[in-house]
Amino acid sequence: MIYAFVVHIGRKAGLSDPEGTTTGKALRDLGFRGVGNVAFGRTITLEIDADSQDAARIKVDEMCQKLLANPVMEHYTIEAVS
Amino acid sequence: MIYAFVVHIGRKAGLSDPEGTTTGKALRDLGFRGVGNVAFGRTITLEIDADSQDAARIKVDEMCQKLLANPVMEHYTIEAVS
Amino acid sequence: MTTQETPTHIQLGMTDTEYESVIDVLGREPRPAELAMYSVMWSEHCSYKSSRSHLGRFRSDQPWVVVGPGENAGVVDLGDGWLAALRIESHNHPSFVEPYQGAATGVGGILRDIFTMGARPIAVWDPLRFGPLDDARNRYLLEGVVSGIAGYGNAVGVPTLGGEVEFADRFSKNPLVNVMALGILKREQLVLSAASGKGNVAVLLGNATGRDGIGGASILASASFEEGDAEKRPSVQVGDPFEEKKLIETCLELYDRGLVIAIQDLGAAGISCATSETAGNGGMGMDVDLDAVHVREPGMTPGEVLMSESQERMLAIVSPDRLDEVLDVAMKWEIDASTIGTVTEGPELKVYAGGDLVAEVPAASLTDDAPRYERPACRPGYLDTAWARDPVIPDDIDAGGTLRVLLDDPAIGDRSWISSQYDHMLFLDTVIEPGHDGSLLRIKGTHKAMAVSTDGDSLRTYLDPRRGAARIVFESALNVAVTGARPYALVDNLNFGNPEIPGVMWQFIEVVDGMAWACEELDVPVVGGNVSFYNQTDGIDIYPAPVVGMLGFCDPMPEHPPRLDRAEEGMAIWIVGQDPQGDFAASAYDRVVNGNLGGRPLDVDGEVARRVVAGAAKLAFEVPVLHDISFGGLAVALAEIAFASGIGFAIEGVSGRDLFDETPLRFIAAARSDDLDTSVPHARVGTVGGDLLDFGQAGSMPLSEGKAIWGDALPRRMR
Amino acid sequence: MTIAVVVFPGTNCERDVTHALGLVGADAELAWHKDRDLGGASGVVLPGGFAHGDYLRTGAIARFSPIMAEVERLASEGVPIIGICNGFQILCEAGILPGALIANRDLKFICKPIHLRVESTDSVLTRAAQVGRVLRIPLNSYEGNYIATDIDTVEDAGNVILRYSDPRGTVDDRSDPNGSTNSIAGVTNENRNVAGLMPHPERAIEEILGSSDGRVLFESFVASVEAVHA
Ligand SMILES: Nc1ncnc2c1ncn2[C@@H]1O[C@H](COP(=O)(O)OP(=O)(O)O)[C@@H](O)[C@H]1O
Ligand SMILES: [Mg+2]
Repeated sequence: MIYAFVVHIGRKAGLSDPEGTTTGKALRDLGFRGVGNVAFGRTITLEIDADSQDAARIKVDEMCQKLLANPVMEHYTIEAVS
Repeated sequence: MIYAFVVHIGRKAGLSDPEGTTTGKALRDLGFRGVGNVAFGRTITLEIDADSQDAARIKVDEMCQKLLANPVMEHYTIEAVS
Repeated sequence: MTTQETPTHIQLGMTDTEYESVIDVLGREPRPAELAMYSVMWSEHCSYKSSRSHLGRFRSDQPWVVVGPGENAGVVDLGDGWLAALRIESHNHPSFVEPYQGAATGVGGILRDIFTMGARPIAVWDPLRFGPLDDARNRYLLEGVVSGIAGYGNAVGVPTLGGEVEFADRFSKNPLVNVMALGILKREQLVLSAASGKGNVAVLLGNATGRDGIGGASILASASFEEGDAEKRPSVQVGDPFEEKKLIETCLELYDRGLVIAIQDLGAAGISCATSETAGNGGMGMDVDLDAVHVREPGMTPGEVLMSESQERMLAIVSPDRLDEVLDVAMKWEIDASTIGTVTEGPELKVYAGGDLVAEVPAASLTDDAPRYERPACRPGYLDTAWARDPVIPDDIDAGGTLRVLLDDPAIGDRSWISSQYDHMLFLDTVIEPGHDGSLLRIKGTHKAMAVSTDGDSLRTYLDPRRGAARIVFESALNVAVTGARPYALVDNLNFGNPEIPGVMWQFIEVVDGMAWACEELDVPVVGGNVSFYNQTDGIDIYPAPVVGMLGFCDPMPEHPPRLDRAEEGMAIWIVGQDPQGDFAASAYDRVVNGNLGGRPLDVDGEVARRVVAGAAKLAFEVPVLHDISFGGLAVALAEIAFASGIGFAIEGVSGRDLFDETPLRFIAAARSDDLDTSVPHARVGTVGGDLLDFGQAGSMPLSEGKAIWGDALPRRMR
Repeated sequence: MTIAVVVFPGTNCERDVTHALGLVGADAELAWHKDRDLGGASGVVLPGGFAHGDYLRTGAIARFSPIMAEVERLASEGVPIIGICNGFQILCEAGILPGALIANRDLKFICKPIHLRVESTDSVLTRAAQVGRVLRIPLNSYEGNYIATDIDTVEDAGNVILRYSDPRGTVDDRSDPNGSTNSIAGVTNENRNVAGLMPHPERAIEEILGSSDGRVLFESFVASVEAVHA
């Protein structure tokens, strides 16, 4: 059975986010008012073939720790989709 | 009042997604089984100062159409967070 | 966090005696912020307390030296008003913690050292050392470091023109990431870091200050000071090449318009270091207002702002009546700027926050009064056992079979997997690109050119620190000479283990002696460098890894500088320089084929070095192909020419043993002539042609096969 | 007759392009992205680099610089305009050229000389070349992978002017360094007065730098500018 997940990866607090800062500035330069903090993140959508939803989620979590997220700089959450 | 949104930006179907393809391959090389399609996306989290949730969302939608997403190759969805 | 038991200064890595001398300097107990400042400024990294007393043995009094060691970068005179600025730095530990960002911010840091001098940075080199690539973690580090250098260097718009890479077990948990940068300027643009003129103002330019890499963190968070938000302090710094690019253009425009009196980049200890150094160097003082600093996030404590090591920031000392012009230039380039200080008679550096005085120290004391140590040194015991393990080398080595093994070694195989990820062509000055012995850059509008080679050889240096160090100086000299340049100035990066271990300190002293001697012999000034101690993996010290960056200079440059890809059918092949003397200690053959590391490397005669280097530089104006013989010996050097030119060769009368001998100060010449016009001893050994790497009775292998193995050595491991 | 070379914050090839134009006998003037008009420029070059750090999306922020309105106006008036590498990416983002550029197939920055086959001489960048001619020109990009939703329209309209090939001019997946759709390395617009390419012809302008195959592209451009100017 195929299960789908979205992994949300964000940058840890305190780290600078040049892309976010630059994009925020660009929005203000374009005349948008009231633009506060702008932060960048990534999502990875995966299809996993496994026996159960839980088994699949465990796999995805392992993938995040091994490859998808960089524990030194990033935190992640796993969301099941259907 | 400050409203927060997450904009999810993804590559249009049918267009190549090197990050997704390469990550899928890397996962299989690492020995993960049952890895199906892998797709990459970007999230942009914004704080917007506006009179109402709706007013803020309209602004964000405008930002997406103008700058945050490229209609030629990307689609986007806007999610309100609190 | 502070605890009752351990005194704060100990937590900050200060000895009791060091703490005592802080009290002597101040005549009282230091305030928390002051203690944080001294703890960082008097650290090994900032104060060179273990190495300083030895570095004096390097000479830099040659007439063409404009600025020697001590400033942000060394500067030499290229004639007609042109100057070159060069510097090398290490970013070893951050690159192990996070390879991409660690290497990226390393590039950013070394570039600031260059444009702080008034120079436009024009090139970068990246000497790298990793553990063996059969370990996934080491592959991850190589991949990350190379993309970090590419990601930052390419985007900031400074080409990376080469480097070198070594693989050995002792770098597994402590990779070495050194970065060298070169800049060019006209004499009138030279700027130094000594603030002058009471009433002049200090302007902080560039990135907003965040909670990055804060030294003395524990005391800053301690209740006695103010509540710092410790978990908000990131363990990694993110590089912003775009900000750096704008900062470069801003500073260069400020220099052009004569708006800068003195300038200093912000590195370790951030604002506290930059303000005290500019003031101290000028024999002045400074009043600093931390409330004026533009910050990245709310709620930062004064201590955090003072000590933050956020990247891409500069401190410029400017005259108050030109301040508006300075701010206009910053605004044009969309760079944030804040006026944070005023130069005073001194000698005090006074730091205010929220109206309170948080620090008041004699500006110069942070640098001048730093401790110096004569650390005990003694010859380590491993040397005798290592020397006893003499390489066993047969006379009749089969060249073909051996090359199949050596060409697949990642330190011998094609390095373009690395260099092709770097922009190495920007500015249209790269006459000789990565893949040759040294890179050659022309200076447009003149006939001048600069050549650079970075070299290190940690295993040979391990077997004999003094000889090993001298030999990398000579190798780098020959690497620039074969492009037509004469060795002109050198920067060094001394990567070592724990200096509190006498054996390591002995290695360090031997290396400095060997390097200083070799530079004397070649009359090459040492204009700058960097020392990186405490490199250990699993408690074992790394192999001693001095790295040199040699700047060569020629005026005029050769019209057609020698290249590896200019060998053609029928050219005669010569070996120029010393005869092979059976130098196999730490050779590719002994390490890769025998799996041994032992014996004692040959010594080198300074007179021979001078003659061979000068001979190569002269031949470079007449001969289409020159290539120095280094790791892998004659066989590998010939193969590299064949691969680049796409044509084979036939060698006669060289024994299998001599093909892999690594006796230094030898090079290959290929030319259409019956003899070479040189007084350096030389012998014809064969002819260019065919599609074989043909070593006569020593064996052969097809060019195509050798090239395939050589070309895939790195890619196949990184796939 | 002068050619404007547009500089955005983060642009880094402006001096190289100026040098190359000089070698083919044209004077260039640098224009700042905040400028609102390009004076009497009879041709425009958007050079390579990393405008606004390539943050968000390559070219995304640069396309909103004040000068781009002027570039669009000149484009519609038939003034010859070329974009090189980052300049090409900006022209695509601005919708002046079709398609978009995304990360290379292997997610690695590529800096090396590659081969290009001239597909059409009906553009301001190729008019002096011959169809089928193979040029050796350096590539220098991370986002050089060309995609387009309406790829068939682009092809059918004959808007493809350059493709990656091998030294003999054969075009296939092996000769495509970055995964570009149909090996596309350069395109032009409907009016044929705007063209963009990923490789850097200014880096192949002198033999001492390894190749002078880039000259013919600059000569084409300068000839086009002169033709319109006259
Ligand atoms: N880390 C690196 N980055 C860029 N180029 C490199 C790197 N390592 C090696 N190279 C290039 O590969 C070529 C061969 O390197 P090396 O064998 O160390 O030269 P040599 O033996 O002549 O000192 C040189 O041109 C060098 O610049
Ligand atoms: Mg060499």
